[in-house]
Amino acid sequence: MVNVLLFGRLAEICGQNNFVFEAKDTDAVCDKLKTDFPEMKQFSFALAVNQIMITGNTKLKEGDEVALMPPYSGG
Amino acid sequence: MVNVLLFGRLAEICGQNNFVFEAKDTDAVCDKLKTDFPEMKQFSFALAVNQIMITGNTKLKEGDEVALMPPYSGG
Amino acid sequence: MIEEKKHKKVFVKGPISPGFIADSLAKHAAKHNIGAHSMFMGQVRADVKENGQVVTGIAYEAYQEMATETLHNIREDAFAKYSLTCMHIYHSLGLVKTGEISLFVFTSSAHRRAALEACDYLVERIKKEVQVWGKEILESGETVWKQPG
Amino acid sequence: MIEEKKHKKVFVKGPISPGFIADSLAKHAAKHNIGAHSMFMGQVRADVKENGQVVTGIAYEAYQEMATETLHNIREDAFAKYSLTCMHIYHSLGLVKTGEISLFVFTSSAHRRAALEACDYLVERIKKEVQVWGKEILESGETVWKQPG
Repeated sequence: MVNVLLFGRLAEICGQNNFVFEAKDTDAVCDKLKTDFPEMKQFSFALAVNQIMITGNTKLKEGDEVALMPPYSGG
Repeated sequence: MVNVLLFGRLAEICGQNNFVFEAKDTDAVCDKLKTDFPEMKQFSFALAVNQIMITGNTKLKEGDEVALMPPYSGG
Repeated sequence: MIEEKKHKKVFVKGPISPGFIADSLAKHAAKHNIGAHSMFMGQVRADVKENGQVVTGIAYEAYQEMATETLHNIREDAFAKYSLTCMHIYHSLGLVKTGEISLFVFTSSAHRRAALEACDYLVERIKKEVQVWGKEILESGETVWKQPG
Repeated sequence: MIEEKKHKKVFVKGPISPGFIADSLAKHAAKHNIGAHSMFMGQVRADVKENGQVVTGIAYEAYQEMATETLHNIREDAFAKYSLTCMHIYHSLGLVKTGEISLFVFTSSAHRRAALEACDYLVERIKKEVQVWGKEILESGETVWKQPG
């Protein structure tokens, strides 16, 4: 099981900011969310695994934390 | 008569910050002060007549205000 | 030391008050090697949105653990790049109303260039790199996700 | 309008307090088109002079009429160059002790670049062009005229 965190608009689309489910890699996380919440396909977001930014598909292990983050807009 | 204002170190050298005397131009003002206070020769300063910066000798008329200013050091 | 810096408190609940900013400044009066302070404050604007509705506030959320790590790295980079005496960064979480302060960046140095340049550098990096999101709250109660900018 | 700006009060007797700075900031909470504030504060350092004596304060004097005119022109240039909402400049006259503030520059704008750049621009021009002189007061009571910097 991995811990999936959603922020900003993405949490709004999915109706919650935290999911726990099985996924072997980050593509599987994104695919599942885009299937369950098709509106997710419209927005670009960055991915972090265990608080490290990743680019490209990344293998996941039990207990990993995957964050889906829209463009930052602090300040 | 012209009104001569001195600032910073220059006022200290001359022992006062304001003189009133006869002078036909700014060279005459500087010459008089350098004669009366030879230490004035050691320091560079800018000149303003009626609060306008001048470069080069400038004719003076009755009541003009001549300021002798060392490099600024505010802030 | 690094551990302590990692846990430097950045996020504050609600707006950052002028009194808090004054206290931060006053604390530096005892540091007699400081000659220059630079501050930046982000204030919530009453922008008019496309639907004619006016922004009444921004609700901020952060990925706090990651944002704190990102800010730690930005801070370390700034200390390496500029000759600074002190550096403080505060960002609001939750609701900050129009006219209130949501970001406070404060740099101090012996001479002015370091404080001025470091403050500018920090503000730009914070805006681009820190895991914070703002949601504008309109008069009607509708919300609009703030665009990066 | 020009007349009013010409006479904008810049010089204050003694140090500029953190409370004064907080009040200046608080006054801008009602200006809902402001998104960014930049501030610069000059603080008196306890420099050690060549003779080993430590600076305990700086006594400032100005050619006030001319300095006010110079600042008016710098202010007009900054308003022309940057998209600013507000601009405030305060400089101390008389004694400012080590650790106290002698210069306060405050710019506000809708978006951050204008406030940041204008503040930097003002500080540099003020340091170079305004008719103010500082005399450092040492522990012994001796005085040293401050070097431009």
